Amino acid sequence: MISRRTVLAMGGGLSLLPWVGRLVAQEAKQPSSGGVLRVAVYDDPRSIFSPIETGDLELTIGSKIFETLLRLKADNSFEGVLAESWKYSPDGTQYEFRLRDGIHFHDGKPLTSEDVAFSILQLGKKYNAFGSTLFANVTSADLPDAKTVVFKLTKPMPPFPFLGMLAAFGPIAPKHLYDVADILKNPQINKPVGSGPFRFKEWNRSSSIVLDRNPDFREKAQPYLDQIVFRIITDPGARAAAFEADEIDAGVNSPVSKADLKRISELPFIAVDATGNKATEGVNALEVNLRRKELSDVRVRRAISMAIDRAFICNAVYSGMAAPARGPIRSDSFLFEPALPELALNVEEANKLLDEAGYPKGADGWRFTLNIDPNGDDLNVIGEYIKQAIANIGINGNIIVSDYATHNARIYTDYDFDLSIQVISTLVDPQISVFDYYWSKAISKGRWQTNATDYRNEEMDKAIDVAESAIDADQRLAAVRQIQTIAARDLPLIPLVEYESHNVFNKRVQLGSTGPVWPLQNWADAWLEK
Amino acid sequence: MDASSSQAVRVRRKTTPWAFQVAVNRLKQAIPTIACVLVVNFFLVRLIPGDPVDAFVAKAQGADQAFKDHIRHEMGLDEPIWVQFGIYLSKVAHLDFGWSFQNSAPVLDVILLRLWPTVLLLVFSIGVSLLGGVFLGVTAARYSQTWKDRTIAFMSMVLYAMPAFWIGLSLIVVFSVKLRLLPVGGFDTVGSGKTGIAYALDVGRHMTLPALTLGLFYLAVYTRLVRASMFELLDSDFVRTARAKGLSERTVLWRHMLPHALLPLLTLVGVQLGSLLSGVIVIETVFSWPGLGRLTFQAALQRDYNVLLAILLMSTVLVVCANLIVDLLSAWIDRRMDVN
Amino acid sequence: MEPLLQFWRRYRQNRGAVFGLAIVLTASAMALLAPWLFPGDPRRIAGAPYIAPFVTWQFPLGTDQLGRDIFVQLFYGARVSLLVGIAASLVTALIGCTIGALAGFYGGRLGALLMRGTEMFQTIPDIMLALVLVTILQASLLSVIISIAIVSWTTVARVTRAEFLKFRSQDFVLACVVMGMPSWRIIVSQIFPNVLPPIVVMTSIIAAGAILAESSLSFLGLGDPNSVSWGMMTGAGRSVFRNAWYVSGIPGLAILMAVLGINLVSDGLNDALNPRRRER
Amino acid sequence: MTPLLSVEDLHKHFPDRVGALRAVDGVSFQIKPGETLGLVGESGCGKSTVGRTILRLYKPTSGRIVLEGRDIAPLQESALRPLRRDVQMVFQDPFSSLNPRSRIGRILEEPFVVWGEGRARDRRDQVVALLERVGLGAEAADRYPHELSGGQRQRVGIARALALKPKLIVCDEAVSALDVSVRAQIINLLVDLQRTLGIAYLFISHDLAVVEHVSNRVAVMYLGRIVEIASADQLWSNPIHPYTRALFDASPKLPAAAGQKRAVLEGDLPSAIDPPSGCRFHTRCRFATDVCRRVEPIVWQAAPGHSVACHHAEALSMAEAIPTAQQNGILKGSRHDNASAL
Repeated sequence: MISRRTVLAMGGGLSLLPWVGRLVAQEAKQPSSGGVLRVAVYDDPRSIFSPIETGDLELTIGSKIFETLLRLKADNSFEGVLAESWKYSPDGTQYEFRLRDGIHFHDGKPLTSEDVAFSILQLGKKYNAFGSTLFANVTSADLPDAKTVVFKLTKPMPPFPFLGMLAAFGPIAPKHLYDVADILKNPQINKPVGSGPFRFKEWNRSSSIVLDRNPDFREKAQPYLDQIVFRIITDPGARAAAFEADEIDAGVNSPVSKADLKRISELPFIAVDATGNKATEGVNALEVNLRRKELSDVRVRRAISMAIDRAFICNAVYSGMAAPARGPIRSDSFLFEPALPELALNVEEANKLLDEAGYPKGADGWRFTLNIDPNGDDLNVIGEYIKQAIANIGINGNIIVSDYATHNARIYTDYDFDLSIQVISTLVDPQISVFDYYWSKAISKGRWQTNATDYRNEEMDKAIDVAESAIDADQRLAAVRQIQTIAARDLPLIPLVEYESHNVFNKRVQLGSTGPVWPLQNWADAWLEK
Repeated sequence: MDASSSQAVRVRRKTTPWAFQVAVNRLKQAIPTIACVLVVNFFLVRLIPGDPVDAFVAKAQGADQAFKDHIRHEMGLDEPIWVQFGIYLSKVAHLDFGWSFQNSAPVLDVILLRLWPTVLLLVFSIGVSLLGGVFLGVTAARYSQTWKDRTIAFMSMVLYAMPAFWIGLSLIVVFSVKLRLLPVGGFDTVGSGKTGIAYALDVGRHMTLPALTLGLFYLAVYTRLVRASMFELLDSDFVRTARAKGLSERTVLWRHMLPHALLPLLTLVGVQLGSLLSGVIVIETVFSWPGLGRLTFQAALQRDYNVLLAILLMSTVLVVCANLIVDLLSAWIDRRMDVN
Repeated sequence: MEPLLQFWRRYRQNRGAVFGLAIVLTASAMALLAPWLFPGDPRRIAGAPYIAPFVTWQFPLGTDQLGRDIFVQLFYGARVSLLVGIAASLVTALIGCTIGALAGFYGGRLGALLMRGTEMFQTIPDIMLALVLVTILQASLLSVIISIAIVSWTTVARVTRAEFLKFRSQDFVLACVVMGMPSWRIIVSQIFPNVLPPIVVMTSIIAAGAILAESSLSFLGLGDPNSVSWGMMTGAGRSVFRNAWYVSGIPGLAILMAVLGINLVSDGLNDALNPRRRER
Repeated sequence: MTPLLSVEDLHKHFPDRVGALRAVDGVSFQIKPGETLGLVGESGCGKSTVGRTILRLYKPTSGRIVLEGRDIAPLQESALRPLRRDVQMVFQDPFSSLNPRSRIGRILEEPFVVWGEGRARDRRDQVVALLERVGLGAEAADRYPHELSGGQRQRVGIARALALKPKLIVCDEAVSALDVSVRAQIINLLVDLQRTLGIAYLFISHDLAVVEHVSNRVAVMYLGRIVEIASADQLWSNPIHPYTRALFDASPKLPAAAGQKRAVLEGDLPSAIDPPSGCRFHTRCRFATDVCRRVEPIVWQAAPGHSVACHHAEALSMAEAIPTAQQNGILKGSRHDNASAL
C-alpha cells in the first residue's frame, strides 16, 4: 500500500460508471474445491517475508502465507483471524488479544503469543520500514499465557487505527525460525513459513511465484484452491492482453489501465470489482511548497485550485473512474467532513485573486513560473494537465520528471519543488498516513510522504493531537472533521481527485469473504467455478 | 616496399597457433579495459543522484532516520567512499558480488537467474536475423538493381524505422489476443509441470513473439549491412577476376564475396553487444520476459548498487568475450581468404 | 555551383533517395512552419479527449487523452524530433571524429589509450549512461541529445580511426609531412575531406537512430516532458494503444517516415559521394 | 667538398612481438651537393626505410643523419619542421601520392601556404611556373588527380617536391610504377632538373638499368646493410660482392659478367627480425665459407670510392681468380655443397 504504484492503483468504491460490475452482491453458491488461481502482479516483490515488508505486492503475496491477528470488514468493523477476541483499556494504552485454538505453522509447530509479540516487536517494529513509526508507541508486550498477548502503548491510540494497522501490517511469523541475526540478509527470509492457507512453493524470479494449498489448514475444507500462481507481468498493456487471452484469472489494485479496463470489462467473461481496495485508496493532491514566496500566499494557492477542472481530470486521465476531491480524506470515508465545499473551476476569479495578491501578468503574459513534479504514469498526465490549467491564469508551468528515488529526494529531502503531485492514501485510517502531511511536527527532512510543504499551524497541530489519541469515537470524529476544515481553508495541499481502484477477475473466480482490503486477505475461502 | 615485406616476414615467423595468438592479444588488451571499467563503473553508479537507502525504504512513508541509518549500515554505505571502493575491489577479486537488498538474495543468484532468458532470447533472435540478414543481403546483391533487390532494401529500411514496442504490441494483438495462437508474454507456462522436450517447446512458444520483434529489427540492420558490403565488393578486382575465371555467379557470391562481407558484420555484432542489454529492455517489458535488461533498468531505478555493478562488470566481460570470438572468427575468415 | 549540380545529377539517379529527400524536406517544412501556422502552445487542451482522426475538420488527426490536437502537435513534434536528430548526430560526429582522428593519426600510445577508452564506453550499457545523465541533468532535450551522442560516438570513432589509419600512411599524407605541414593541418585539410563521405553517411544514419532512440527513452520515461516530440507522443500514447491507436500510432508513423526518409537520403548520399559508384 | 648529407651507422628497428625487425641495421653513406646516389636492392632489403628515415618520417633507432653539418636524427618534429624544406620526396605511386580530393593547383599551392610564402594572388603564378617546369600546362591546375595520366601525376609529384627548392630529393622508386615510355620521360626530367637546379638525389630503386642511368654513385643494400658502394662506372665495370653480381645476373637487360653463367638468387630473403649470423648473405651465397657464417665481414676498399663488405672481396675482385680460388678451397660452388660440410 504504501508504495506509490499501489497507491496509484488504489481507488474508491464510487462506482461512477454503470458498467463497473460488482461482486459484492454475488449470490451464494456452493464452493467447490480445486483449481489454480492465476493472479497478475506488476513486479517481483522485494521478498515474500511479509512481516518485514510494507509494499502492497509483498503483502498481497505474503498474506496468503502469513496471517494477521484480525481483518477489516466492509462495514469498518474487525473480524478475528488468528485472534479469537480482543479488548483494550479505556485509556487506550493496553490492547489484549486472545488467540484461537489449534493454529499451527506450516512446520507443524503451534502458533503462540510469543510468536505474536516477536513478530510485532522484533520483526515489524525493527525491520518493517513502516513499523518504526507505526508501532512507535508499542514498546512492550505481556504474555500471561501461550494464548494471550497484551501490547503496552506509551501513548494512547484509538482502537480503529491501532487494529487497522495490525490488520494490514502485522503478519505473524514463527519465532523459532526467524529469530536469526541479520534478517535482511538471511536466506531464511526466502523460505517463508507461516500459518496461512497456502504454502510457499517456488519463486521463479521475474516470472512467477507459486503457492500450494496447505492441507493442514485449520478450516478443514479450506482453502478451496489447489494453487495460487502470481504471474509477474510488468507492462500494463500486457496485463490487459493476458486477461483478454484468458491467461490470467485475477489482478488486484488496478492491474490494467483505466482505458484498457473499459474495453476489458465489456468482455463477457470479465468482472470488475471496485470495493475490494476501499480502505486503502486515496486522494491525489498538489503539495505546495510554502517556502516559496508566491505560494506562501493563500490567495495564490486558492487561485491555483480554482484554475483546475477536476471533472476534466476524472474523465481524461481516469476514464471517468474518479471524482473531484474536496479534501485529503475521501468523501466515502466515515471520517469525511460533508460540509467541505466543492472545489469548482473559476478561472476569472482565480485571475482576480492573483492580481490582488500582487502578481500581475508580465509583458510575456506570465505572472511567474512554477515547477511541477509529477511522478508516475497517471500523475505525469495530470502534471501535463496542471501545466495547461495554470497557464490559463498566467502561471508558467515547467514539468520535471525524475525517477522515483530522485523525485522523493527532491521533494522530501531537498525541498526543491514548487508543486508536487502526490497520492495521499488513506491506509485504513488517515492517522496512519494523512495527518503527517499537515502536522508541523512531521516536518522531517529526508522522511518521505510527510509534511514537505512547511505548513505550520497550531490549530491544526492541536486538532491532530486530539485525533491521534482520542479513544472516544465521536470526539475523534470531530477532531478529524476539524482537520479537514482547516486544510480546506489553508490549502497547503490542493486536493485534486479521488479515483477508483479496481480488482479485475475472470467470472469463474469466486471471492469468498470480501472486504475493503481484499488483496490482503488470506483467500482461504476463494474458489473457482468449474 | 618495406611495410608489406615486413608483414610477410612476420606472418612467416608465426609458429604458435594463430588462434592462441589472437586470444592472448585480445586478452592483454582487455585487462586494462576491465580494470578501468571497474573503477569507472563504481563511481559512475555513485553519480546517479538519489539515495539507495531512500529507494529501499521507498515503500515506507514513515521510515525514520534511525531506521535509515540502520539500513545504511547494513548496506555498508556508512563507510567513506574510498573504503567502500576498497571493499568492493576485494570482494570482486573473490568473485563475491554481494547481496541485493532489493531482491533479498545474493546478487549472483539474481543475475544468473535473469541471465539465461536474455541470452536465450538474444542468441535466438540474433542468430536467426544473422542468417536471414546474410541470405537477404546476398540475394539483394545477386539481383542488384532489380525489383527483388529494391523490395529487400525497402523492407529492411521500413523495419528498421519502426519503434520496437509498436511491432511488439501489434504482434500481441494479432497473435495472442485475436488469434490466440501464442501466449502474450512470460517465459513459460507456470505450473504446467512440463519437462524435457515439452518444456522446451513451451518456452519456444513464449519466446516466439519477443524473438520475432527483436529479430525483425536486427534482421533489418544486418540485411542492410550485408547488402551494402556486397555492393561495395561487386566492383572489386578479385570479384572481376573470379567472374573472368568463369565461376558461377553463386560461387562468386557465396564463396568469394560473402567472407569479405562477413567481416564488417561480425565487427558490428561485437561492437553492438554492449548496447544489446539496453535494446532488450523494451522487448522484455512488452513481453514480460524475465531478463537482464529489465533488471538493469530496475536496479538503476532502485539504486541497487551491488546488482548494477555486477551487471556492468558482467556486460564488460561479455563484450570482451564477444570481441574475442569476433576476432577469432575474423582471423579465421581472413586465413580462409588468404588460402583462396 | 557546377559541382553541386553534378552532385544533384548523381543523387537524382537514386529514386528512393529523391523520395527520402522529399520526406525530409516535408518534415523540415513542418518544423519551420509550425509556429507560423499554429501560433500558441501546441500542448494546450483544445477539445474533447480521444477524438478519432478524420472525423472533424477541426482536428484532422484527432485529439489525445487530454484533448490536445494531434495535428498541431505533429508539426511542433517535427521541430523537436529533427532537432534531436540533427543535434545528436552532430555532437556524435564531433566527438567521434575528434577521437577517431586523433587515435588513427597519431596511433601509438595515445591511439591505444583512446581506443581502450572507446572500448570501455562500448561495454557500459547505453541505458545506464542515459539514466545517469538524465538523472543528473534532469529530463530535458539537452540531456536526451547528450545521452544519445554519448552512446553513439564510439561507432563513429572506430570508423574514423580506421579511415585515418588507412590514409595516414598514404603517400600524399607523407608528402605533406615532408613539406613540413603541421599535424593538425594534415588532419583537417588533407585526410578529413577524404574521410568525410563515410562519416556523412554514418552521421545521417545516426540522426535517424537518434529519432528512434528518443522515442525509446520516452518509452522508458526519460524524455523531456516540457517539449513535444514525436517520440514523446508515441511513448505517452502507448498506454492507450489498444483503445486509441492514433494517439501513439500517428506520431509513430511520422517517426517511421522520418527515419525512412533520412535513411533513403543517406543511401543516396552514399551513392553520390562514393567515387567508385560514380562511374556507373 | 663537404657532403650535403652524411648518414652514419644508421639503425632503424621496428618493434615486433617476437623481437625487433631490423629494417636498417648500420648503414653509412654520404651524398654531395648536386650528386645522385642510387640505392639498389631487393624488395624488403630496407632501402625504402633508409629513405624515409632520412626524411625523418621514421625516428631512427640510432645513428646520425647529418644534414649540412647538423644532426637531425634526435630532433623532435617541431625542431625538425624548419629544416624540412631542404629535403623532399618523390613517391612511387603517382595515384596515392596526390590527395584525390584536391585540385592540382591546390596541391602545388600547399607548400607555399605551409611556409607562408607569397600572397595568395602570386601563388597562382608560382604554381603555373612549377607546372611548366615539369612540362605540364597551366590548365592542369584546375584538374583533379584522377583526371590525369600516371606520367602527368608523377610530374605533379615532382613539381610539388621542387616547390620549396630543396637541396635533396629522395626518389623512392619514383619511376617503377610507370610505363616504359613514360619512365624515360620522367627520368630525363629528373636529370634535366638536376642539371639546372643543382639538386642532389637519393635515388632508390630495384631497377639497375634506371639506377645506372641516373646515378653518380650506387649503393647496394642487402638485409639492412650496405654491401657494396661505388661509382656507377666502377660498379658496372667491376661488381665485386656476390650479391651485387647476383643482382646484375638477375637483371635481364644487363649482359652476364664475362665468363660467368647467370647465377640466379635462390631462396627467399631471410627474416630481418633474426638475421643470419656472420655475413648476412651467406645463406644464399655461392661462395660462402665457414668464416662467412661466423664473422661479419669488414669493409674492404677495392679502389678509391669503391667499398665492399665481403670476406672474399679481394679474391672476387679478380674475376679470373675465381677458378683458382675454388681450387684452393677458398670458394665453394654452391651452398648446397656447404650444407653437407656443416
